[in-house]
Amino acid sequence: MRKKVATAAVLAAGALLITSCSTNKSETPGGNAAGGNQCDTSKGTLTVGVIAPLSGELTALGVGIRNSAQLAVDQANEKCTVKGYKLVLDPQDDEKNPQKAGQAATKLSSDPNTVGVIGTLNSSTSQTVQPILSGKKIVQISPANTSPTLTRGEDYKNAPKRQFDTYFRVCTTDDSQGPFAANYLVQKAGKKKIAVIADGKTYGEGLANEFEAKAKANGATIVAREKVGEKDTDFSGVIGKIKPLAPEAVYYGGEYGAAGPLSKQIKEAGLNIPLMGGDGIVDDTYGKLGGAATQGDLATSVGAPADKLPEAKAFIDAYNAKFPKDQGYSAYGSMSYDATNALIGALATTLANADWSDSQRETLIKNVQSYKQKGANGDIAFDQYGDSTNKLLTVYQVNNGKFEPVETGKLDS
Amino acid sequence: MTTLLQQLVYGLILGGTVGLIALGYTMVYGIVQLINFAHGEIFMVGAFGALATFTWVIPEGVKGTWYITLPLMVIAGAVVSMVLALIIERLAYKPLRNAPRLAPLITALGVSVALKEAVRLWYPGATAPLPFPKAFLAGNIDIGPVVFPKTGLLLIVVTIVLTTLLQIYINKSRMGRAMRATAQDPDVARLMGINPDRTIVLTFAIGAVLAGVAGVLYGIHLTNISIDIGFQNGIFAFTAAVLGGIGSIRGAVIGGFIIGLVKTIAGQYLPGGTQYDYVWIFVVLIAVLVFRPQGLFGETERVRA
Amino acid sequence: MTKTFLSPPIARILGIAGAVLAIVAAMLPWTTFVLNKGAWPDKATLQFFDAPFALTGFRWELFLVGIVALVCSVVKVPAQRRVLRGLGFGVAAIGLVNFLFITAEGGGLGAVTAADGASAFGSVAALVAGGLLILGTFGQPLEEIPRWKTNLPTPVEYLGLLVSFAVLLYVVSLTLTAGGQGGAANPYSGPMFLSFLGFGGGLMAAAAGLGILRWISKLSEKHRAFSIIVLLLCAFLLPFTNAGTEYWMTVAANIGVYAATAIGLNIVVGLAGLLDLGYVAFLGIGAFVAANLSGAAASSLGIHLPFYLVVIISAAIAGIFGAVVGSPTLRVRGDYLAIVTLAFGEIFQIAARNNIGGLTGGSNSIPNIPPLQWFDGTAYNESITLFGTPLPSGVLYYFLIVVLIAAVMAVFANLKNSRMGRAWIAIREDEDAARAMGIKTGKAKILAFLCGAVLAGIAGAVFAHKTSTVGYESFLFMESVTLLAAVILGGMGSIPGAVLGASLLFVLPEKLRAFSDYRLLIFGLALILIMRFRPQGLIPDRHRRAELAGEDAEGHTLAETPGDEPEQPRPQEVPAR
Amino acid sequence: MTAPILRAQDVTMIFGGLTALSEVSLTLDRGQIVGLIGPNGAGKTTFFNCLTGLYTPSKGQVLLNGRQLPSDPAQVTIAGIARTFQNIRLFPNMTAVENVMVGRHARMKQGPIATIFRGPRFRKGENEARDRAKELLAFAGIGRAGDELARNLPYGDQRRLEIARALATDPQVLLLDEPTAGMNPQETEATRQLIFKIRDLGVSVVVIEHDTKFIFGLCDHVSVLVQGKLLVEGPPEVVRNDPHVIEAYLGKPPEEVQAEVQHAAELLGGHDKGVNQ
Repeated sequence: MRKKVATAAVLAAGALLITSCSTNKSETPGGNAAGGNQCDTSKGTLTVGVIAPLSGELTALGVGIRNSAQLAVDQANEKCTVKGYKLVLDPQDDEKNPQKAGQAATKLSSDPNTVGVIGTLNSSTSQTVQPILSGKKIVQISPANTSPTLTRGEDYKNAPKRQFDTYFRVCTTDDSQGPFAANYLVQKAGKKKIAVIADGKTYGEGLANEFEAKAKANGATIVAREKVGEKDTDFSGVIGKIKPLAPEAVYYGGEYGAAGPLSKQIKEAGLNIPLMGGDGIVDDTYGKLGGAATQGDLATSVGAPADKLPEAKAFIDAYNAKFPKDQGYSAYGSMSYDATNALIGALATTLANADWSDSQRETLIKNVQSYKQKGANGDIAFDQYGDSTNKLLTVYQVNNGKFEPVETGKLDS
Repeated sequence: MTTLLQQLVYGLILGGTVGLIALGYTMVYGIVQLINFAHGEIFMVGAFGALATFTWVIPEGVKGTWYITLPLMVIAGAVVSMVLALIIERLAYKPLRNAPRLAPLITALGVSVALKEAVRLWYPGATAPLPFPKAFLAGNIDIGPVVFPKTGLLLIVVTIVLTTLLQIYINKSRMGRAMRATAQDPDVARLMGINPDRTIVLTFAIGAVLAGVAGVLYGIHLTNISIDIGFQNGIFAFTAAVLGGIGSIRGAVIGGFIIGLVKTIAGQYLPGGTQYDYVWIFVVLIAVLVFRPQGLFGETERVRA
Repeated sequence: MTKTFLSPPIARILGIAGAVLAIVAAMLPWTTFVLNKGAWPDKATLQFFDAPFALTGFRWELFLVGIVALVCSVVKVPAQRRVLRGLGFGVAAIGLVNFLFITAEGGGLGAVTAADGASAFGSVAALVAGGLLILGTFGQPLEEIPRWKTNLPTPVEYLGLLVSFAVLLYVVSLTLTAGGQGGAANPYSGPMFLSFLGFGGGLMAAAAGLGILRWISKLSEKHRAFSIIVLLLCAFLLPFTNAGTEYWMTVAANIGVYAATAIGLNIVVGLAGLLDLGYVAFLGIGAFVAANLSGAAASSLGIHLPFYLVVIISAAIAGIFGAVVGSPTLRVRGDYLAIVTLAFGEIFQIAARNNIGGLTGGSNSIPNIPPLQWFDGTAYNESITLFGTPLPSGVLYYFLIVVLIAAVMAVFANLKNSRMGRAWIAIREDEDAARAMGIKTGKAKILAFLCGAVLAGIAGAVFAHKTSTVGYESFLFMESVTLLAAVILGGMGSIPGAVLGASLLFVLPEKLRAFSDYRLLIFGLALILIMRFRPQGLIPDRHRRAELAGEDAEGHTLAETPGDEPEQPRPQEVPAR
Repeated sequence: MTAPILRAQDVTMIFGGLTALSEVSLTLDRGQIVGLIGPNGAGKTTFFNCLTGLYTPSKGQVLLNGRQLPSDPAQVTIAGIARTFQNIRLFPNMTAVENVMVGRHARMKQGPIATIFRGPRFRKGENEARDRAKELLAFAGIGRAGDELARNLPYGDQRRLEIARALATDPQVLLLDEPTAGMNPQETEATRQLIFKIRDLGVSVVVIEHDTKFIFGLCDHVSVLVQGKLLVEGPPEVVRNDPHVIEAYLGKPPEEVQAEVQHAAELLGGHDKGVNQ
């Protein structure tokens, strides 16, 4: 009996090793190291770090970030974007835990060849990562941090002040997306009684707060402000609570995993009102989870509509070709792709006529600051705080389970 | 008033699920004094098993025919849960039958973590919530302004029917008597010619079948499942089992309904609202354990010297 | 238990053959293709005759073990079969790790046997060699572990201890740096590290078989004060070794915080026998209190107190909560209590997430907590120069945490060997009997919770400054389970056990980041397997160790090393009811 | 005569309608050894539990030195009643010395703060406790076993250890629950001597025992409990010859038992197999 267990354990361990490594094999076909056209990589290898949750609940999002960064790095290697160097990706798991994120940042920053870090996913983890990387003058570009304080400080509305020279982000902040949604929902769609629900995480709460403030300013009534657990699947308690308040719309701060079922359960409870959310719900899974009930639901997302951009389509195709098995690129994949490309682009400029050394870090920071390219999410460039200058936002509406763009604009505040 | 009624309805539906899971806790604890942490995950795996059956086994043509789909899914969920529970019992718990109480409890924790992770890793797409087929019974029964989802009604009815059947089985059948005897005193039961191991296995199996059924019905009702449904509902169910009195079949289900009601009513009326509705369940749990550890229908624990 | 199904001469020959084969295996090629990602792989394929003395990495380790095994199987050494069995496990472990890894990496068994005209039987040979070595010990029953004299002249004993601890320091440093830092530049750090563990484990098992480990532990018990000072010194010397990089200092400091917390939990679980599934909440309470009193911009209180005051306040508040959480013990028994603590942990987490009273920052957490400052104003996260050696940043936190752990250990040891500690153990062993001895069990249990919470609160205060961000995400249920696992893995009630357990649970995921997706799964399985096969943990408590020594006489190996498969399930005693 | 040290008056214990004890009284004078016998299920252990605070009597009261007994076992021990258990309940993973030191718990005064800082007073207290524990082990005749784990001691030594541990609480009254169960004649005899020694220390002793011969050779006073009621009490020689006792206790006609008892008395050290209750 005991032997059997031991054997089973060994077999299981073996299976784990094999399954976990088999993906590597496709990248490095055993035997021949050559991969198509040969670039000059005589000057060595440079590392692009990724810090994202790669285990635990947020794995899907983290893996999307990692894979998209991997895609960008591989493409750069194929195209010999950075002359003389080979780029490698070094993904680190932060378990969505600030302490682990700090550890990962320390690890990456102690490697002299680390040129920059893509990440993190959660604003709370970024808070520990920022100072560590900044101390070593390592560029950090986040695909997903939405808290305005990361770039503009605690008092970001009245006295914005850049926090770290090394920190950039390609995603939008809560204080642009939330108000934009409020403008649309209250002024264009004419919903005056709105229930606001958030999932208690940094992203969702921040978004909901900004939305709520602007919606009120626009003259709408917030009939309820509720919170759901981030892992909930049953929202009947919340729905039962908002139903008698007869809202005309629900604004949800959070991600598609909860938003889809929420939308469906709202409609099933006899409340025929649209749900609106941020870019976190813009995912095809939303329609799958919510089914027909999502018809007419709204969402905002950053940049111009993705499928109208050739870059976005190229990204999606390349991603699906490269990672057919894995999860999709998820909410932040394209952002991560853009962020990585921004880093690599700036690096290429920096190293066009120079060799990598610590003294290049300052130049790299400057080059990231002045980077300007079209990416999968539209124009990628950074303002004086490190935020994305891409303030273009699009409202989407669900039609037959797919998000279709309704209107694109800028937040005029 | 409408609000209250509506919340009562929602509470009862949640309570049905919780009660069905709680039966497994109460029976297993009654017999082997083990808080089977993994039981919540067995519920979760049952739901995933049914979803897998629906996705890959049931042919496209009949997916819309509810009288074929539903029984198949329920059976699949129950079988998957049962097989899993038996494997766990055999490999993880049985060797620890005579160990100090902490050992199986920690093992149960390990099983729970491992199960959840295994599903996340190897069930395609399980890293995010997955849509679950409604299959049939869409829509509500409207009682004035109060809506009663048909799937919710089904959940409640099934819970009550299964509980009644279980109660009869345990009170009337030979194996049922064996279970009660083993719960009282395994050594004496052995002397009476009862095989405690067989009885324990049967207990695990019945608990798992009920959890599996609960998983399927839960999925059908909410039309989405995720790997996280196990832990939370598991805790709720354990609370229900304790509230009803460990070992009491009737108590577990009534406890389940009470838990469901506490959550929805507290979310509606108590300070903190839905943000703190879980807290109230935990408060009930602590209060029951502290002030009435034998629960509503349990026997007073005898002091042994 | 020990089977002797081989005749002694045959067994002896098998052993020698195994040792020789291990040496040969080290020199054989290991893969049929060139792995192309780093320094190690091309050496893995190295033909011995191309570069005869360039054995490096795991092959060097294998070679060493092989030589030792050969010497031990030819020369008459004490407890020969025990030593050889330990070494055999080491050889097999190195072989297995690389066998699996190369097979997976190369996409099939061809990678480790013969393919494309190349042959590479290194790992297979190592596996066989390990098997032969182990098999060779079944000729005669295992010897008793030799007992070495412990009444040598004091200076000699001191010297012995000094050397032992110096070796320990070296081993820790080697273990931390084994396989390199990993990451993109070195994707093989995982298997390299595991190979090293196999190597180290094999040698440790051999040392245990020789009775050296027991001798050291006896001596260190005899010269307790001296040992403690030397150990502390060793801990302070760690930054001066190869492990003295910023990264490892950060990791070591993080481990330290959890180790200190685990020791606190050990009071509750290990001594008093009360299962606490929400223990991380106390760490959280300590951390949130410290964050709010640190003058961080995001804290709503905006008070800045000196650190020593903060520590005291954190400890006090955590202690109060500990007493509150513990108070149901007055009425609730055993496993029900575990559920109560779980419920408290969840309540804490929900409250923290909802930014209760504006004290926790909610989902935004409390960021930018200023680092601690040394008396001259040096921030703890700056790098410093000590004795002319530049030390990496974070080293001051490491020193602080070494002091913290030493203090916490001292508190734990003092509590354990006192009226209070005996009362707790008595309650764990038999609560009714304890009560009949005049122990007010309710009060004692609450005191256990209080003491544990105080220690966690102190650790939490350090945690807040060290991490600089405190948010509810750091204090979830899984963290409590991890802490509990650290205590159990190390050995309930054992002080070095809690440190070892915390170290393993935090070093292994660091080292094996390549498998991070499987972290929790392996963790869950590990919990099950530990409970099944080694419920007393890796370093059992003194009492339990004595109990093991009894079994040793019957011929079971004392599996001191994590790399070893425990010999047989040890039935846990049934506490008398 | 001084006032009795322990006095149980009309103790009645009812469990959910079932009367386990009905108006049982018992008086224990200082320096006396009282025996309690009765067939299985007669309520001996229940009565013991009432004397140790584990149960609170439904009716009646127990007085120690004229004062009402507290209802918490720990408080009872502190008040001066120590006990052993029918089936040995040592702390198996503690050494013999530590087991006895646990018994000193209530007589030591060391707070957590003193414990953590280990001042000289703490050390003094600790050393005293250790010395006292060794003394008691020697007293109980197991002085050598000090550093052995309790679980590894031979059966008889475990019984003695339990007695030593109980003595460590400095009791005025010692309650022994079947102290010779499962012992061989030599051990039984040694236990008898030990109990005499304890009595000589000034500790009053109550013994529950199956082995009637042991009881009659030990006690100053014997009470017989049958079906929760006190059947007879008095000096051993009186009780021994009481026909009711013989019939009720052994369920046999008096003459037959009488013969048996006498036969047993002749065989010095014949012993009861220690049937568990």
